[in-house]
Amino acid sequence: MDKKPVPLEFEQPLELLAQQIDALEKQLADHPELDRDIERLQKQYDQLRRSLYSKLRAIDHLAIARHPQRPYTRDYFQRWDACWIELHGDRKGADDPALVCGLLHMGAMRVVAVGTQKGRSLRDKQQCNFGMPQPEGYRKALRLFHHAEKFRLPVVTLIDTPGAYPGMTAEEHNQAEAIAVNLLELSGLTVPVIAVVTGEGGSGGALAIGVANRILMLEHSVYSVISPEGCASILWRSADKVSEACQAMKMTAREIMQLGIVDGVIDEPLGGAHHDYDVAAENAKRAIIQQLEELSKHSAEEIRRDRQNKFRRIGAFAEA
Amino acid sequence: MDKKPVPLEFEQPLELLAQQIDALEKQLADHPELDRDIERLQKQYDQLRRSLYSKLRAIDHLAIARHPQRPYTRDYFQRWDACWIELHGDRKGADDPALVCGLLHMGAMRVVAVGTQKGRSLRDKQQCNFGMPQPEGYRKALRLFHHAEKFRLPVVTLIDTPGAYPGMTAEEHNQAEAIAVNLLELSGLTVPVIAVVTGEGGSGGALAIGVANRILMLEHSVYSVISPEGCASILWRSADKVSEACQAMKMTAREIMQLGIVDGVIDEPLGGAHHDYDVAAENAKRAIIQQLEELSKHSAEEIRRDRQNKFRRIGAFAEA
Amino acid sequence: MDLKEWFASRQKRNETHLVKQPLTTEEYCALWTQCFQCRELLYTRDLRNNLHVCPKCQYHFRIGALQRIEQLTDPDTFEEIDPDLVSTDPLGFFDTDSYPNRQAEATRKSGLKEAIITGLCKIDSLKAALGVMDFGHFGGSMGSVVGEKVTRLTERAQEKKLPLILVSSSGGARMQEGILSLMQLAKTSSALKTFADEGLLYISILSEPTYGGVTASFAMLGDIIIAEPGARIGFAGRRVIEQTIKQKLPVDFQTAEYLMKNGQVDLVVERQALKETVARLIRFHQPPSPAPAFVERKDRKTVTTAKKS
Amino acid sequence: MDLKEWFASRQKRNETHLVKQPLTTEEYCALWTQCFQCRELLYTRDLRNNLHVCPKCQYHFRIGALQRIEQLTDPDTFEEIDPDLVSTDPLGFFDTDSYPNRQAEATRKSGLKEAIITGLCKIDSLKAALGVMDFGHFGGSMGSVVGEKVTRLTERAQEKKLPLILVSSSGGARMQEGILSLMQLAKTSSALKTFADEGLLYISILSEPTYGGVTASFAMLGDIIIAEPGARIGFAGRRVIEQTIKQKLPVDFQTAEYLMKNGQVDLVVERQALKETVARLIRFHQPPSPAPAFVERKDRKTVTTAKKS
Ligand SMILES: [Zn+2]
Ligand SMILES: [Zn+2]
Repeated sequence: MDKKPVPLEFEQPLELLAQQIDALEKQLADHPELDRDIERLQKQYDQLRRSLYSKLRAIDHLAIARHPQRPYTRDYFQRWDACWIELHGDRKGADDPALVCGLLHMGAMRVVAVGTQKGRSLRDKQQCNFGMPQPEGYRKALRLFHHAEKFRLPVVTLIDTPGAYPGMTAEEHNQAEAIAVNLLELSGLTVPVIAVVTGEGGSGGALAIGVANRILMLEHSVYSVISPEGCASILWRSADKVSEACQAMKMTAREIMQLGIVDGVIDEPLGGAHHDYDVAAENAKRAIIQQLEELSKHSAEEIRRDRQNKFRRIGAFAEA
Repeated sequence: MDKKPVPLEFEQPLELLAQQIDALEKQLADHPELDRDIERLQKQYDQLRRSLYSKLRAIDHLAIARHPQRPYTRDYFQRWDACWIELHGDRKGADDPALVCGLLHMGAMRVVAVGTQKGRSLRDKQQCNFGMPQPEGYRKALRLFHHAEKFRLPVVTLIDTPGAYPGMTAEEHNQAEAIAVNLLELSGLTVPVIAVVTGEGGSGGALAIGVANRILMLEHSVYSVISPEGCASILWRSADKVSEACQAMKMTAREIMQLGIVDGVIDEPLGGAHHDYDVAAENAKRAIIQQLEELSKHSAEEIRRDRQNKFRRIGAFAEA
Repeated sequence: MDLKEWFASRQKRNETHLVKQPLTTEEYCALWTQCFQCRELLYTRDLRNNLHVCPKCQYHFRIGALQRIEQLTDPDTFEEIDPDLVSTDPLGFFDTDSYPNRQAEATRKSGLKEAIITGLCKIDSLKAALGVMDFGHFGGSMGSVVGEKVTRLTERAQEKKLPLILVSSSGGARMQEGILSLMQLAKTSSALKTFADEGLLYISILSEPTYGGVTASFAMLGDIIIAEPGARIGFAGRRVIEQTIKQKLPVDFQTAEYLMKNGQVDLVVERQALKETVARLIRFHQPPSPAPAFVERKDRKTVTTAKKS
Repeated sequence: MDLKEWFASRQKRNETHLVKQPLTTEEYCALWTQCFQCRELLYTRDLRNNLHVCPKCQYHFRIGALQRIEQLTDPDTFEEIDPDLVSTDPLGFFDTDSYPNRQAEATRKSGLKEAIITGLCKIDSLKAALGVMDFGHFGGSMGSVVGEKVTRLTERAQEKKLPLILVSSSGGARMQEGILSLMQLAKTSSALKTFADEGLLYISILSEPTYGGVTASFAMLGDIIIAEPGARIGFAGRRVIEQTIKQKLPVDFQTAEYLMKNGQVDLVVERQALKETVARLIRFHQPPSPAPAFVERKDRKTVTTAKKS
């Protein structure tokens, strides 16, 4: 991360304080007496910063999860294994840049890594469909899942997508089937699967690489059945109810952990992962390796049953 | 077959005799004495007919195999099981009419049936690409092969294709991979596979549904590594050497049987299958059922090894 | 109401049709139905006797789970399982109204407790496990209960070695249960994986409309996939797609026939032929006895599994 | 000629380059090579030292099997297997000349007995089974011998649990062996199926040009598929396709980069990085010891297979 983090809307008060401090510091040379004020403001700043991030609303988490400077899949892969090997293509006519697949080392382990990629530059974003995979992307991932099964390699997936691409050819190439088959095949793998929601976990398009033995979420990442915008427009019939939708759907890492679906929340640098890619990558790596080491004690059949039981248990209902 | 068989070039002498006989028969009423001539000609006709078909050249077999009235895959399926169930699509964006797949009964047995379809009407022919499947067609067949494996159903394939379609999108969708994967997967099936060359067996596009425990060929069908036209233009650099190419490649049923690749030759009605669809279908059915009954005595693993051994043995070489 | 009550009330409705006297508006509406497609005014009873398919234009009217069950199963053979499974309100979800209120409202409208009815039945004398979704209840949305009922039905079918038939009709996942609804996609697909590994048959029937999370899970995982004529089936909704690609879609986009052309379904079957087709498919996939030698391996497999459980 | 002879003769060629005296035309041509792509005149020895890649434009010159083996393997580690397998003339094939004569001619030109060399070797100290095709011999066409050698190599690799690397370069099946050539597609693919079931690694490397029956069998079946930059790879040839669709194809059609864009290859790797990439891939796929518990099942499988053989 070369550029300084761009402040989000809810971070404005913090930004103002920072500017005041800068201003005073410029005059410090001529007016040494200012340094007590600066000290005072600095304290205020630190307090405000801590308090601000300690009581974020769901929509604030969403803003951080969608921050344009948010680290993406390639940023993590690169930091985990500088000479990771990317593998391309579904072998049947397409190589979807929105779904990055490769072989990489994580500490002492070798894993098959799969993740959605939003794209940084505009051209990049367009190629990646802003992180919305095509059916061909999910089929490339499926090919790698089978590769992992064949060579007894654990699978690590990184989830950061608004959802599967809703396009005409995507439908014609059976987006629904591509997702469904991945759900089915992932549930049958006998090697460990770890899924990490690094940004947005958007609906079926996220779950298609998310049927894992352990699901982790970054502190400010979100995971939901439908985009808050979609939810607001359908249930509230109004676009400006997004904040309400975020809250109602319980989409933040902590809430989803409480619902018993997520197995761990990964700390982010204060203010969000975009403040320090290396720390974010390191935290994620440590959490993943820990889970993998735990799972590596189990037999192939236990690994599979563990994953199937995990999802078998999910659901809230009563027998009236 | 409603229409009367259209005579082929090499059948012209026969056709002429037939016309003479017709002419005489018209005058028979007024000139009863003609009936001895008619009898004589009829004898000649029968002799010529037998001798003609007893010493056909390779290119004559090719002509019969390509006869526009030749029965196609759907004609056989229809006659084997009037209420066979056609299954469509590769589930991923296409349903190739050039490769027909379905579930049907053959006598007491239930089989998964797959075959290339040339198409009868012009519109039909164009939709079927004149019997040249797209990669999507081979992938539909593959889906059905896996269906057969799952439900322990034998596979019966009918081969009548000039070859896989050589088109731009066919290449982009990886025609080569579609064929190669079918070769691989067919060789791994643990249910019996019977392949019947009913017309043209054209190169890899034919083999892609031809890796079988038993390979049968109709009497006048042909099977070759490249089309005679292609062979002539490459090796003789001349389009009018097709006959030589046919002869040199040893592509007729009997020749290929002698090479030890084909397990049986199925009789056709005199003059070719297009003279009587029902007889052709019945002969093929009997031959297939016989092979299936023989194979059904073997275990799953034996079936698979039998097929792999069959191909493992094919090849002519010396250890100099 | 349960099946018996429903058949009873249906009987009553029929009788009222027979009464000869001036009709109230309700009675008139109950008596006549206009075809959405050809606009023909149809005598409701004829329509029902024609399986809710317009005799004029073959338009397939959307039907409820109970009608579907009546159409597909042999009389009095359907035994419902898990009839009392009901949603709770895990998120305490409130938009312009609370989730519990919306559930009550849905039940008032549909007369059903949830968007799917599951059970065991006979189809042309063949035992089968059958689940039928009802778009009339909460838009056929899949929440925890639909996911759980589909999963339990799949497990029951596996345990009894029965073919599984699921008739889908859904707008997608149920937002009011948030992430729990999404996870039902994985839960049902995972159950179907174990089911498939046993070599058992699953026929998926797609009816108007089938979208979102249901299409992206069990609906697209059938060994055989059948769609009803004209049914609209897809992952994303037409409007969302048009907004995304900023262009109009063909009129027949996402129709059963369109999917067929694009290789996404095995068969498009008219309602009149549906039961017979399903029966033929089940029969075709039932192993004969004695099975040929190459089936032996699978038998062994099945036995060991039986031991396990 | 065998490998030793070849290395010897290669040594001699180098020496002649060092002789300082007026050159004959042959010597001149041996000394200088013009790049097909950028037309640059290159000093042949520099070109060879650069693995036959143009230093100016990175054009990858077609190389023979022996050069490829020298480039990919550790010095003196390549042990050829089945060096004496030669074609017979099963069809008594005669076009404008007899097949045996054409074979003799091909051998005169290439100095090889057949279009592929197979053997065991070490790549960056890692044991591997390596097969390399040579387009210079009979257009790299696959007849019975190529099929048999690929199959035997695959079986050897399986028996020794070694990774398999095949470098393809072929115009397709060998017409002069008719249907026997076609059947080699099935034979090699069938061997690869058994190999794959053992969980062993197969890396397929596609070099200029790879077409027809070779692409439609083992070349496209790699766990990992690598193509060399600019290599043309396909099933049908460009001319055939243009005649069929009656339109011109894009210039980069069927190039490695084009295939990459269409998801048909995993990697496009420059020759300078090829050996290292292959070594890294082999190393990555080698199970560590002790293996984690979930690998155990595979071990058991392997053991039982070992018992079988
Ligand atoms: Zn109508
Ligand atoms: Zn150059």
